[in-house]
Amino acid sequence: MVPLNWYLMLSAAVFSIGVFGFLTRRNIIIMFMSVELMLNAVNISLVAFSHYLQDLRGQVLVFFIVTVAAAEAAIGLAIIIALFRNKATAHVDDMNEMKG
Amino acid sequence: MPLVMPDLKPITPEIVMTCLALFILVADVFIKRKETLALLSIIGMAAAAFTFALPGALNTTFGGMFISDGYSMFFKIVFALNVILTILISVKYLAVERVNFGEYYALLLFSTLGMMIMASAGDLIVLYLGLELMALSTYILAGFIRYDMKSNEAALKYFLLGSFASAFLLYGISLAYGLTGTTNLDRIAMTISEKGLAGKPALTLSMIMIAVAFSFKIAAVPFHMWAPDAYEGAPTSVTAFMSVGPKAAGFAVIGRVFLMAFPMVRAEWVAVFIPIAIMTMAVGNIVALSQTNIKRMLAYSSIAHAGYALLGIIAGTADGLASMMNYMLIYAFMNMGAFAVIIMLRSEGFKGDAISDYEGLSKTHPLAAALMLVFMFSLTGIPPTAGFMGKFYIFMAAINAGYTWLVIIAVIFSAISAYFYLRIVMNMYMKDPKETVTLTTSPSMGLALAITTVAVLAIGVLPAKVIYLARVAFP
Amino acid sequence: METNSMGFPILSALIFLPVAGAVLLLLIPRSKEMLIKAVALSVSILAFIISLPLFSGFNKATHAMQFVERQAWIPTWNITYYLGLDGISILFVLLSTLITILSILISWESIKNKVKEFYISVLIMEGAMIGVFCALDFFLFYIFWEAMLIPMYLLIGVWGGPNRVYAAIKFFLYTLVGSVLMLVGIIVLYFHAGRTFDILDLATRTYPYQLQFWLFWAFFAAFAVKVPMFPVHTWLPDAHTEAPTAGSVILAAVLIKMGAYGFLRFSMPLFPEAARAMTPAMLTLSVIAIIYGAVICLAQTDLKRLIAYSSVSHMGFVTLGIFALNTQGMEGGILQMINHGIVTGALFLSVGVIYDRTHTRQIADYGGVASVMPVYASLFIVFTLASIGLPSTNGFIGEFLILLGGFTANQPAGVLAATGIIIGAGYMLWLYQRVFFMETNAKVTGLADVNMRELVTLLPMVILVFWIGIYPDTFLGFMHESVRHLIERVNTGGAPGATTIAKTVSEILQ
Amino acid sequence: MNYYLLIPFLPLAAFLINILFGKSLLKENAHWVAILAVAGSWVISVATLIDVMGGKTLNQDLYTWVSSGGFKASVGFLIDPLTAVMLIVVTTCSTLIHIYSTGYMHGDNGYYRFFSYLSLFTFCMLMLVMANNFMQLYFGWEGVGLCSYFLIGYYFNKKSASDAGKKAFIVNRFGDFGFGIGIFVIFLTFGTIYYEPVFSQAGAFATKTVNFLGYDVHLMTLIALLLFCGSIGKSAQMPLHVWLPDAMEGPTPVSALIHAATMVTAGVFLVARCSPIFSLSETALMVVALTGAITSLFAATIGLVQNDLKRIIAYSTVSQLGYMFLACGVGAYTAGIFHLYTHAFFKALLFLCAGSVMHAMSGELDIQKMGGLKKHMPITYWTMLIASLSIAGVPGLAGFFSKDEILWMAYSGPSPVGKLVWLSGTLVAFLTAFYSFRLIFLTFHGKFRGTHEQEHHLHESPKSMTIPLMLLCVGAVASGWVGIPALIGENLGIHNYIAEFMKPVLGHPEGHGTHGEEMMVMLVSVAVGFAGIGLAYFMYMMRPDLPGKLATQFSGAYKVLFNKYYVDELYSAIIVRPTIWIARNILIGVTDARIIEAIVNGVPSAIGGFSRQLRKVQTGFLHHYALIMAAGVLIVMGLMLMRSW
Repeated sequence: MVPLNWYLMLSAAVFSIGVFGFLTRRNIIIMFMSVELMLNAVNISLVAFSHYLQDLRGQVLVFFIVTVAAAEAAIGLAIIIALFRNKATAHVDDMNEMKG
Repeated sequence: MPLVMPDLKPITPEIVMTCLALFILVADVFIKRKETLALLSIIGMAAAAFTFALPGALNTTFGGMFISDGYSMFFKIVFALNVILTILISVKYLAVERVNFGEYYALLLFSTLGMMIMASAGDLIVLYLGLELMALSTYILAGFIRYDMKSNEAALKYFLLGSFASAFLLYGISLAYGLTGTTNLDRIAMTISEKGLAGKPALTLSMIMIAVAFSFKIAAVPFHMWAPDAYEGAPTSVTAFMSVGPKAAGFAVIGRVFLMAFPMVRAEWVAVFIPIAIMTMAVGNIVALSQTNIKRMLAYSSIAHAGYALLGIIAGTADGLASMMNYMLIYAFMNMGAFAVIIMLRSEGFKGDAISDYEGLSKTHPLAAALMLVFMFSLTGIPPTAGFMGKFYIFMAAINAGYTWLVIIAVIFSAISAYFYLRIVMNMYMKDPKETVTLTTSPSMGLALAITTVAVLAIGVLPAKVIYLARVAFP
Repeated sequence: METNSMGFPILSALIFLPVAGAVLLLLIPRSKEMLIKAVALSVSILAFIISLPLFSGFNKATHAMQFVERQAWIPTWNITYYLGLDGISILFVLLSTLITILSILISWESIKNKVKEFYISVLIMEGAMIGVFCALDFFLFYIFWEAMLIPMYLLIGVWGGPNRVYAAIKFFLYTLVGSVLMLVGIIVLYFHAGRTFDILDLATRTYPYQLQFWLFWAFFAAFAVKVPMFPVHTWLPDAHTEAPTAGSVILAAVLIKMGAYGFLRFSMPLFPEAARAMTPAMLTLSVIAIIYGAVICLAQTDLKRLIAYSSVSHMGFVTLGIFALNTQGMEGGILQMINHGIVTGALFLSVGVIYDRTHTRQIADYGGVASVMPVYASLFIVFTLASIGLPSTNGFIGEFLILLGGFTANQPAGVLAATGIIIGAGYMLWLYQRVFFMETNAKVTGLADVNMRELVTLLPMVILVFWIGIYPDTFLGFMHESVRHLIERVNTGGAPGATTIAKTVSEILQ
Repeated sequence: MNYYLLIPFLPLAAFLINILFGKSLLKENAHWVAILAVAGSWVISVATLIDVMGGKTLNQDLYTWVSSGGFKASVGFLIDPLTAVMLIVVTTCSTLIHIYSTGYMHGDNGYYRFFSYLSLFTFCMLMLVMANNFMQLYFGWEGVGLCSYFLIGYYFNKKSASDAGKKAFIVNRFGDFGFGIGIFVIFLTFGTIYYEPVFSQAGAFATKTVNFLGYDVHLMTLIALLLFCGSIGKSAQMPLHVWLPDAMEGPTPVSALIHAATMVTAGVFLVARCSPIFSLSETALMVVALTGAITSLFAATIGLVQNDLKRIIAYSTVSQLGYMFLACGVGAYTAGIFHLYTHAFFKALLFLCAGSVMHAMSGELDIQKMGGLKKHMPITYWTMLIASLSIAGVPGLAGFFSKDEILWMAYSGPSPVGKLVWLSGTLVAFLTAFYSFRLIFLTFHGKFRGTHEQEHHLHESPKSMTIPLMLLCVGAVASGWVGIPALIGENLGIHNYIAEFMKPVLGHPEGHGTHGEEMMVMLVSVAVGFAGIGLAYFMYMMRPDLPGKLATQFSGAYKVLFNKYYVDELYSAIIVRPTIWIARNILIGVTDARIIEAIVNGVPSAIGGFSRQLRKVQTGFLHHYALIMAAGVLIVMGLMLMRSW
């Protein structure tokens, strides 16, 4: 039986990879993928807790998270496409028209 | 276990809203004149608002996951006001911006629906769902002017940072769930007190994560970075909507979560919110001083007002929450009014959102200038206007809870804020007009301005009713 | 609603009649300027007539509040719409109504652009001013106190002189920073006194000294800025020089009095020990203000700026009188506030008269006006003499009583303040000489003398100067009871053991 | 007895009528209103004098002027011998000078204004004299100061005139400053400011000392000296004398009335009126005596070398006033008042004669450009000669009696400085005689030194000016006989009316000299008088070149005297210029501009600067935003961990 802590550590690791990815990468899509990564890290820990607590509530939340992530993906990509159509770039550094 | 139909009365407003939104989406295909869509959505919203106070609406349902009480009803009134006023001011505006699509109204309604769910969420899961529904629809609204680069950029920044913050929220929720075994706010509070989890670092971590996510939503410093760009880039009517709706919902949720779920560990989350509040007031007021774009200036002013409202949360007493709710309502009116005037200035080929565009407005359009003057003085918090009443109630609650020093800081920052609000009045009244400005007025815009001005002055002079309503929301 | 002896809510009428007048003006189309001016003038005259029964119906034998009106306003916070007048505040109401008429009259021709907004601001200003003097509920007082900022800001900012924007914002921020600190003080007091804003009730309680100390300084921040006391006075010269004539008349005649009135109505009765402990500091600040203001006037080249600094010096006398904490000093202080309102108001009116003709405020541009405008010169000399406190004018009565009270309370302060009258005579006569005597300046030849409208504006002031100068009892009579009560409260209020500085007159020297 | 109230209120009525209707109605004959009023007052004053000689006095309050707490002051009248004498002096001089001014001011466009100021002045002087409390005294005090300001600055388009008026008022204000504080101390000591209670209780406080500004000071001396400050200011004594010579800028009748007969004597009146207080303090009397002596010496020396006709007479006034204070200082208040009484007549006469000379010489005042006017203006010459004889102390004339009385009282009086003061008095008598006759010889004798055109224009003044001269001349001669010292009086059967008349109010100084000494003092003063006249005759008639040579020989001393010991320049260097410099550089330059304004403008601009920096944090780059958010989370977590340790 894999002890709960291992799962938590795994989820924490994946979460920090996601955060690190979001902070360092310059490409919008990669940044978006790292956010997805963070969401999945949370799913791992939720499932682990749910199994540990013998309570289904966690897994119900996982389903919601997955659906919301899908919706987010749809909207995120739509925004990125609209952006791409205007400026033909997916690079975050070009998007600083508004500052100060 | 027989299928027990949950009591649907408390959730009827949300149901009505969902049907309305879907109907608008479908109707958009058939109806060419978008104004009728606007009219329909206003009527629908009014109907939903009517159902708030139906008999039997005020109790919990879905096993405690959905609470409809005085607290949530007050916020729903704020949301209803917010969306109705937004629709009123955006009818003509969309035509000017040439983005006159029906989905705009549907998205507004979905976002309001999300807020209403957040306000009544008794469970972290429902809260998350409401939050995501509101957030997603607001992201699209922010980027509604597709051909304008700024709007896209605003949407992108709002979206990415928003999802980043909600990831933190989820992590916090998972930790809380892990520790207390439940996501229901009341039961979390009970388990914390039973199991004595007060000092546990894990609980503190989860509280921080949740606090961070909500601070993002209300654009509190240091999680406010998205706000100026999103407010400036988004279409002005959406900026108006964004600056009131999500912020009020954020506060509703903070109030609910931190006062219902974590009352035992109050000392800790207050320690989190105090520096955030001070920084928010500081950055909000100070950076606004050197702005040249009026929408960006109002963004920073909205951040500053979030700082003042946070004082109500920090006070933590029933009075504190009542003052925060009251502040949100008054803030809604003030902000809507100010943005309405900005939208009026937006006409063909004239952006109208630079502060210098307001020079000499009192000569060319005395009425518009007078209205803007009222809103500016109200945002500063000068007595005969509602802004003062809101701030006064917040300061009273905070001092009563013993945070006099914090109030002194808040008071000094509000004095600093006087400068940039007065700069607008100065430009309007004390400078000569550079070029003639034509206003795009419409009956709906006139109605919106009338409502907001009357509200700002009426609450300013006779605040008894509103304060009583906010105060009585608490048992 | 507890209606007062008059049966007719006279104070609310006085406050809301001008505001109603302002709303009425809103409806009049912008083009009919003459109609706007006529309506504004008649509203202000009506307000003055309504304020006259206050003068006659006032019972001088009691210190209790009169013409009281009380009505629940915000029950959840226990705030009441509570108005009332006593010996101290009644004169200011009369002064406000009179000054408004005169300032409307003086700006008949001088205000050309945005005439409608001008008269609306002046009328709202009047309502707020009277409100401040009548309010007996702290919250209501604060509302009127801050509400007054907006019209005054607009008056200075829109119709002012070349550097008006800077002066307006400086005035606004100075007063706002001061008064927000007072707001915190009010709320702390509210909670400490068990959730009540009623000033009379608050004035009967005793507070721990530590609290009194901090609250006194919080209130000091707001009132000192308004007075203006020494370190925080720099907004006054700018506001005066840039404001239009009507603006600087209202500013000089009434607005400045609110600071000193605040000390009398709030700082003293509510925090007696702190007030007593702070008197040395206050007296020093007043003496500095007197001498500083007077000496700086010697080097001024701008007419209005000189008169503005002279008000800093005069208000230094007032605060000296108030913080002398004895009957003569206090009554002298209050009377001097009225006198200063009349004299400096009149001086600004006269400057307005000459400014309308020459459009310059530099003293160097004037000279020999006496031979060109003799009637104007004689009016101006009356106000100059009143300003330097010549016997038989109102200035003398006030200054004499203040110096007497100041000398009784603290001899060095009294003596140093007395030098103020010498420097005062110096700068005022020097001003009068440079403007009116010597050869007629090219810019001044051929100016028309005072016309009927201007004469009617200045005459009431001349009458008041000599009325108070020759028979001050009509005005001093109002104050005796209220001042006695106030001094009793300040000297005996708080812990009985506290040593009282203001001893009775005769045993000082034994 | 209440028709006495008319005395001050008649001139007041005249003032109001003239100032309000002068310009329109009365233009040319404004003087009738003024003269009638002042003549009316004169008649009533004479009636009062008779009543008072009959022993009646009056102390009546008209109405309460100011009452606040324990302090009460009212407009009230006190009529007693001192007031009666002063009333006579003021009203007589005023009436004669009113008549004189009709001629002198004829054709002036501000004619009605001049007469209204004269009536106002008379009103204030009468209120001052008849006051029964210190507050009303202060009212009259500043009132006359104001009128002297108006009248000196009458020709206001002349800078020098308006400067002189302003200077007079401000220097008087310095005096009033001390006077005011004196009144406060009186109120604090006695609890009231009415003469009657104050003077009666004065004895009780005789030995008390009080803490004034940290020093323990004898109470009565403190009050006396503070009141004396007022007198110094008003009567142009030593430190505050600078304004009187400049006051000559005003028209001559003004100088005659205000700066010779009435206003300047107010200081002496004050000291006399408060004699109960002064006599209680030794040091105060000494100070008064010494100030008087020094001022008389100081002014007499300056008078020697002045060339301006009116300036010489002005300095002689300052010197004679010093004499009066000298008298009061040695306790001889009656002698002081008697000298005031006689001095009023002959000094007014001197000024009026100077006026008519100036009138004739079409405004020329420099005596070096005159000479030989005797044949052109006989009446003026003879009246001026008599006045000069009287001032020089030639026996038989008024000046002799009053001056001799003072010298005798000084010599024989109890006061420690008596002898010293008598010596300086005698020296001053000599100098007075000398410069008076220098003036006579230079203006009236010798050959005419003016321009040709002035010469043929020379004529005697019109009747309206010469009649007052003659009347005053009678006064200058006869007024002395009223106070004949006992020594001469017995064998001529006339006793010293003034002394008995004033005894109830001013008491009788107990001199302890023998008749022989009195005779010796009288002879010395007569000898000194004649010596002065002789020396003047010798220097200016016999050897006219001598003064020029002497001036070049002692050029240093001459220049110092000519420039009035540089006192004016001293004051402006010590007081006037530094204050203005401080005002301009320090107050405006430093405190207002740098310190306060720096803070007031500095703080907002600092915040503005800070806001511009803070604005840069909003770089626009998404990853920067994300970084800040993440950093925010870390900071909050760090805070919480730190908290829980």
